[in-house]
Order: sequence, then structure tokens, then C-alpha cells
Amino acid sequence: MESENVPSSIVQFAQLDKLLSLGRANSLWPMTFGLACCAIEMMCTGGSRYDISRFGAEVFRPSPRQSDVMIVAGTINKKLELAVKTLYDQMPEPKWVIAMGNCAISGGPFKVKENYNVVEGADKLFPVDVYIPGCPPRPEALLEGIMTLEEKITGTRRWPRV
Amino acid sequence: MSVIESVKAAIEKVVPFSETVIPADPAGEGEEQQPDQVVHSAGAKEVDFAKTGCSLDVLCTAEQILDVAHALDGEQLFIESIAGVDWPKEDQIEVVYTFSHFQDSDVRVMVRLRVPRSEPKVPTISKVFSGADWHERETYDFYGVEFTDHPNLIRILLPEDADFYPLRKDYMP
Amino acid sequence: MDTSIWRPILYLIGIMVFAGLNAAYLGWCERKGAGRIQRRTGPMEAGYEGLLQPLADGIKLLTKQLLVPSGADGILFRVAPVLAMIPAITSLVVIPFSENIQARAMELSVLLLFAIASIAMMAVLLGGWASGNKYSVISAARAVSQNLAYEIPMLLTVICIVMISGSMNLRDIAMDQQGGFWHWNIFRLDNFHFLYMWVAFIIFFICSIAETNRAPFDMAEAESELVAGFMTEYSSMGFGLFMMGEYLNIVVGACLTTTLFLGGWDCPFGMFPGVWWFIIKIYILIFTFIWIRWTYPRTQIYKLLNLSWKILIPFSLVNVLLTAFFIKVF
Amino acid sequence: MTLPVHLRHDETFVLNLGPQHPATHGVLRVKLTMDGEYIVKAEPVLGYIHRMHEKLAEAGTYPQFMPNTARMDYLHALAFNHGYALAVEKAAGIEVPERAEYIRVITVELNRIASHLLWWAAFLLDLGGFTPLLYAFDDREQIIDLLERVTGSRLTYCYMRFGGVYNDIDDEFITGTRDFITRLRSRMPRMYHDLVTHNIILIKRIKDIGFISEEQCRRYGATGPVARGSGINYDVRKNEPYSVYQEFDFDVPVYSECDSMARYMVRMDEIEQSLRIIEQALDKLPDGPVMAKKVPKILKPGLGYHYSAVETARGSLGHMLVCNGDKNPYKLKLRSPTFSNLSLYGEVAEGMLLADALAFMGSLDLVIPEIDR
Repeated sequence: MESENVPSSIVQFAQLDKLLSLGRANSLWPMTFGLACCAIEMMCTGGSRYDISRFGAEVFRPSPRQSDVMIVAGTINKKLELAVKTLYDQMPEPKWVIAMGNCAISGGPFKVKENYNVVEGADKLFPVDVYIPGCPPRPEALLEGIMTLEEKITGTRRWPRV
Repeated sequence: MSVIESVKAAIEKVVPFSETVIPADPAGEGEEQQPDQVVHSAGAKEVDFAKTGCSLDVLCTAEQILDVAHALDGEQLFIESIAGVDWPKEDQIEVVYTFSHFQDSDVRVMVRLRVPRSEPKVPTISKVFSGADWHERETYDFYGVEFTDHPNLIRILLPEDADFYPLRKDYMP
Repeated sequence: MDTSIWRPILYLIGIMVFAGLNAAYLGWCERKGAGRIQRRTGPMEAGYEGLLQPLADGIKLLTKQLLVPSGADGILFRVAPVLAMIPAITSLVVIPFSENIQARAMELSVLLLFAIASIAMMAVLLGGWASGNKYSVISAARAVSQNLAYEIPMLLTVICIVMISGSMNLRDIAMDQQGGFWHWNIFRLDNFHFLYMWVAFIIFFICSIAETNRAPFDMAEAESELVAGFMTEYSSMGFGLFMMGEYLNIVVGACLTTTLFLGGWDCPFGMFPGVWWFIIKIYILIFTFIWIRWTYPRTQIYKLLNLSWKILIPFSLVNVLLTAFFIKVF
Repeated sequence: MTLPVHLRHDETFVLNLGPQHPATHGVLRVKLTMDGEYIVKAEPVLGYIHRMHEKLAEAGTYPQFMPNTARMDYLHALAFNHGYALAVEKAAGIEVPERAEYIRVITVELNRIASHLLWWAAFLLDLGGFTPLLYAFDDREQIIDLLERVTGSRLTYCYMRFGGVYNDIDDEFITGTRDFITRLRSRMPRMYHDLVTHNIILIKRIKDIGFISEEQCRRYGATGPVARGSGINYDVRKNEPYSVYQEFDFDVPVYSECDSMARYMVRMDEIEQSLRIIEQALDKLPDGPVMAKKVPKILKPGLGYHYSAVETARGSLGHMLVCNGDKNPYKLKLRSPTFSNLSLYGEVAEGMLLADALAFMGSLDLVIPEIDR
């Protein structure tokens, strides 16, 4: 993904890089950061029916320092803007962002001409890796989002391989 | 004496009931098309609970609201909400208070008052009903109604540095 | 070849491997165990039954950016996670895994163990204080008061054991309990010690949960109160070392409980003693730790301290007196 | 625990709890002035998820606002649907067929159970017990399955229409609901009460914590389980019966201990009462249409003030609708229950220990988007 734009270095660590990205992809710890309705579906994904723990991603860390992926699950408004940005900055590299739900993608139902308080999309604040549409998206969609992120990290899809 | 009657009597002491007659407006809106319209202009009036969800409709002025609040407090009512309604045509902002009762059923007192849009000032009732504190801050936030003597009249829902009143009818971002 | 050189090196390697595997795989056990308790499967996709999960976590933590917050005390902030690991590994030196497997048999090994264990508390204190985060400072203060409160009943119960066995050497204490479960300190038949030693065992076990900062006594890392407590500002391997230190402390706690109360490497029926009995016992205890963690809600810090000062300490004092009395009378 | 007398105010510090904090259930922020672990002053700061619902109500037509209602209190979305539908029906004078009312009651009560289950899970999570969350979600998924079948969505329902409901329920829903009632009834005593309610740690954590007096409830306008935990027998379903609630025989659980444990018990008992209501509604369910005939496409209620209150899982929800004969609402004021319930937090949390204050906050059952609207 990234390598398409970055010039290749003289010394290649292909196998090592692969190992690193596999390790990272299998241990995506999200941050406990529920904003609105989508947060409930995020909790459902952690529940026993959908069980995000199968992918090693059930370790919801409350501190941004220990999390790898920030699931923006809900609406960001003007008052919260700064807090979300700070949280993103507090996360150590490498870090990823999943925009879960229409509000985090574009402002969703609040993107109207009367809008005075809602930030229209998380990507106005920081780069977003995976967008999951839905209002709110189903837990399966979040799982798919996690798998898409894994695909983005490793370059191969976990399941089903296509 | 039922709660509604005693509330009505208590309010009557503070705000006497009055009605004004306005001549009918041929192009007027609404269902009533009678030649002379009797409009409730001050004090408490019983209304149909099933239809409007309120049992008493109270009209008063900004100066009277504190006395009304004391009267309602004496009748053991609790504060439900405070809302603002913007009437740009009349150049007024209306503040609507609703109170209800824990024990008696079907009691809801709606207190309405109007202040000029250019200088919306209403005395706070947060000293009587502590819960009014946040509701008043919200009304200030949305409509810019200034509640005098309020202990902490700052923005509650909008960012602290916001300089607009979003729910006024003429506001458009 | 002179074995005197190879012996320490072999033991060193052995302890490092044991510590490393435990630190890595107890995390996996915890997640799987929690999963089973909560009607889910736990990690499944990384390797068979998620067995490679610790590897993935390790790789990720090692290659993550190590942040030192600007308000932090740089040196102490970096030292604290190491301090969390060292005492736990060092403690394993004196643990007798079986009659012949012990890195170093020391006369005062019980004393040494407790001396080293108090350093683990220093790690929490320093880590919390050096972070410059208010949550971490609260957490550090909690950890200190908690450790102070629980060292006392723990040591008092150990005094009972030392009085019964007449030694401060862990190996001697374990040797003293050989020959079936009725010789174990918890059910000891001679001198009617079984009458009160089970109380001592419960006190000791509660204390070791509290000492290792595990739920329901995880006051220092109270997630819903203090975000992540003293670890709030730690990223990458700093956090990893704290986690590993926590698991190793559990292992040490389980080893100590086994040696002091459950007869060490002794078989319950007095046959085939060996290291596997020791391993079985410590893992049963570790499983109990995990089981308790995922079953109970957290207590409150002042209730926790009250429990120690008002209940555990008086009971353990009575236990010491009873031990002395029974040894003297019978 | 009360504040010690030797408190020295010069040694206080400010602890900023939130907007991202595991205990605040979203993006509430509480500015705490602390003396050690004692709280000297607690000041909730709202607005981190203010989504201008009241402005949007004025911007669109009456039916256009219906989806928004579910996005305020996403845990008890159907009650918000119901409240808004009732307010507009009152204003426009629309009669609702009886079957539709019964279906409304059934779905709203199912949703109430789901909401209480989630509260229970989140509350235990606040207290450090993680496992109950998974068990509660397991039961909650059953409810979601049932509701998804009739409403088409999992969380943010837009099921009610002015004059009825969008979709009729089928036999599979009815049998599924009956199965669910037996399932939850069998699980309540063993799983929820034996394992959690009677747990000594839980009892010690929440008993005598967060004392809210009856007078405080009145002054602040606290309703719902918070008021009922303080000995106030107030439930909108009984005090101003709406829909067909007067047809059912159910009790309003009231506990007068005024502490967090009382609020906990109120909610647990309410789950059982909701099961009773659903069971009766299923038994009495009449035949007929689920939508009123001749509901105008464009509603234009005449000038007037209409207030309608419903009981959500968190308390009395009011919709104050001001109509002026136009096709969009002139003003819609939402009286959200948690807004009032939270406003007493500062007064009650004063002098508490940090952990107790968070346990108390959990017992209020906060849904932040509903507070901020």
C-alpha cells in the first residue's frame, strides 16, 4: 500500500517487514472511545455473538498510549474536536483510524445546511484508514472493517482469500 | 381540593386571571373564525389535558415568574423543563416552563412569559428549583435569554467561545 | 568439565525461559480463560487456538513508538518498567521447584523473597509518580497504601509457617511437608495445625491477590476510575514490561503459596513426588487468580484497607498466637 | 462517606474526568476538584455530543424528524419514537388503531428491557466486573433479533409512524417473544441475582452510596428509576397513562433507601414488570390494522402548544411541540430525563470518594447524546 509511493530503500527487509505487519495486524488493540450510537454496536462486536476477540482485538485499552487503532464510533462536534485530535496525537505510531458510521464518515444525518455544531467527517481532523458506512453499522460491518484494516497492513486478506 | 385547583388558587394570588378581547382578523390563521376572539392574556387557565398534555396554562410577565415559581414550589411541584420559543414576527422570545407533580396524576402546569427580543431578561428561578439552573443555561445557550442573578450563566451545550444563538429563527450558519 | 560454572548458567537460562514463557503465555491463558468464562472463544485466528497471539502482541509492542510524555521524569519513567520485571525474575531464583531443582538454596530464602517482592511496589510508585499524570499519581499512592497494608498479614502468616517448620529456607519448609496431603501446612495433622492453618492459607491467598494488584483488588489499575492507573502514560514495551511483571508476580505468588502451604512438589497421596506436582499446583492457583478476576467486581480502596487492618491483621495475629500455643502444648 | 473536617482547600487539585474516560459512558466530562481522593466539587461539563436535534426538528417536516428521535437515546430508541409520535398525533388529532397501540407497547417494553440490560452491564463494568457485560449482551441480542424482525434495524429504530406503526408483527415474533420471556424469567433469579445482585462486593460498593433525597429529586426534577429509588412513586405510565398502558396490570417498583442499591433494584424489578406487560399485551393483542386510515401526507397542525410525556428507561421524556399551521414544527423542545437526573450530580457527589462518585454516576444511567441532544 504505502510502498507504491515511497521509494524503495537500498537494503530490503522484506521478510522482517512481513513479520512485523503480521504481528501488528493480529494485535490491533482499539481504544475505549465510544461517542454515540455506534459505540453500542462496537460493544456488541465485543460481545459473545460477534466476538472481536477471535482476531486478537478485544483488548480495549482506555489509554490512547496503549492502543493501536482508534474507532471513531459516533459524531464529532465542534466542542469535542480538540479532544479527539489530542487523543489521536497521543497514540503512539504506528496507528490507524477506523471511521465507524456515517457521522464519522461525513457528518451523516447532521450534514445539513442548518448544521452549526457537527464536524463533517473524522477525516477533516486526521487521516482515516477504513470507512464503515451504516447508521449505525452492524457488528459484522465492524468486523469487516477490522479485516479490511488487516488487509491494509499486511497486503493479504485473512478470509476469504480472493 | 385537588392539586390543580390549589395550584390555580396559589397562582391566582400572584398573577390575577384576565382575558382580552381581540377583534377577529379575517385573514387570520387557526380554526376559530368567530368575529370576536377572547384570548387568555394573564393568569392560570385550565385546559384540556387529553388534548394538549397540560392541565394549567399560566401566562405571566418576567417580573412575576419568581413569585409563580415560589407558589408552585409551595404546591410541591417539580420542574420538568424550560424552553425558549422565538417569535420574530412579534419581536419576542417566549420562555416556557413546565412543571409536574409526583403524586397526583394528570397535572402539568405550563408557565409562559414573553420578553422582547432585543433585551431578553428574565429573573432566574434556580434559587427555587435547583434543576432550573441547567435548563436556564440551555435556554441562554440557544436563545440568548439572559437569566438575571443566575449563579453560573455560561454556555452549556455549545463551545464556550460560541457567539451565536442557534435556535433563534433568523440564525443560519 | 567443572560443573560449578555451568550450573548457574543453566539455571539462569532455565529461569529466563520459564519466566519468559509464563509472562507471554499467561496473557494468552487469561484471554482464553476470560473468553471461556464469558461464553466466547478468546483469540482464535493467530495460530491454532490463537497460540501465536502472544507473539503477535510481542512484535507489536516491541515495534511501537516509545513515548515519554513531556511532563514526565525521564529517568524514573524508563527505570520503572524494568523494576517491575527484575524482582519477579529474581524471586524465582530461590523457589524450589522440586527436591533437586532450585537455582540457589539459601538459608534465609523466605526473607530474601519478601525483601525482593517489596521492590515491585517501588516500580508502581515510581512509574505512577514519574508519569506526571494525575491518575497515575493517585494510582501510585493507592498502590503504596495497599502494599503496606497487605505485607503485614502476609508476613504474619509466613511467621506461622516458619514456626511450624523451624526454618526460613523454602526448601526445608517444602521438605517438611513431604508424604501426602495430611503433611501439608494447610491440612497438617500433627499438633492439630489443620484447625487454624486453613485460615492462614486464605489470608495468605487474599494477600497475594492484593499484592499482585489483581482484581478484585486492582486498585492501582482501576480501569473505570483511573483510566489505566500507573500505566496510563506507558506505551509500547514499557506497558508490556508492566504486564509481564504482573503475570510473573502471579507466578511467584502461586509458587510461594504452593511451597508454603501446599507441600511444594509433594504428591497429595505421598507417591511419586516431582516437579510436575509443583507445576500442576501453581497452575491451579494461577487459574484461580484468573477465575476470581473475571468473576468479581472491584472493591473500594478504603474497604480494601479496612479489610486488611480490621480483619486480616487481627486474624493473622491470632493465628501466630495459636501456632505458638499448639506447638508448645502438643 | 462524608468530607473529613480537617479538609484543607489549599491542597486541592483539579482532575479532568473525560471526555474520554471509561467511566463516563461516552463523552461526558466532569471537572472534579479533589482533595486526595475526596471530591470537593464536581462540575459536569456537557455538550460534547450536542447534535442540534432541536434545530433539525424545525428544519424538516414532521415525519422527517422521526429518524432523529432514535439517535438521541439510542438505548431506548422506541420510547423516543413513541413520544414524538404521540406529540404529533396529539397536535394533528390522529387516532391510532388499537392493534398498533398494543404493538407499540410490546416493542417499547422489549426495548426497555434491552436498555436496562445494557445499563446493568455498563454499571457492572464501572464497578470493575467485566463478565456481566457479556452475559447481558447475550440476552440483549435476543431482544435485538426480535425487534430487528419487525423494525428492520438493530439499534436506531424508526418504527413508529403518525397513526400507527410501520410494520405488523407476525406469529414468529409472538412466539419468539414468548420464548424470550420464559428464557429471561428463568435467568433472572439464578444468573442476574444470585451471581451479581447478592454479591457481597457489589452490595458493599453501592449500598449507602449516592444518597438522593426525595426533596432533591423534586427540586432538580429527577424522574424515572432515580426518583423511584428515592421513594417517589412516579411513573408516567401510571400518572398520566398514555397509549394503552391503563389496560395492563403492572407495579411500579419503588425503593425508599435513596442510594445506588435502591436504583439498581428498581431497574432490576422493572425488567420483570416489563415482562409482565409484554405478556399481557401479547395475550390481549387485538386484530385489525396497524395504521390509521387517512393520515394526511403533509401534516399541518394548527397553532398550539402540545406537551406529551412518556416513560423511557431513564425517566419522563417530554416533547413540547409548538405548531403554527406550517408543515414543519415551529418548535420542538425535548425534555430529556437524564439532563435533569445528571444536574443533581454536582450536589450529591460533593464529599464522596472518587470510586464512589463513579459508582454513583453509573447508577444514574447516563446516555450522553440524550443529555446533549
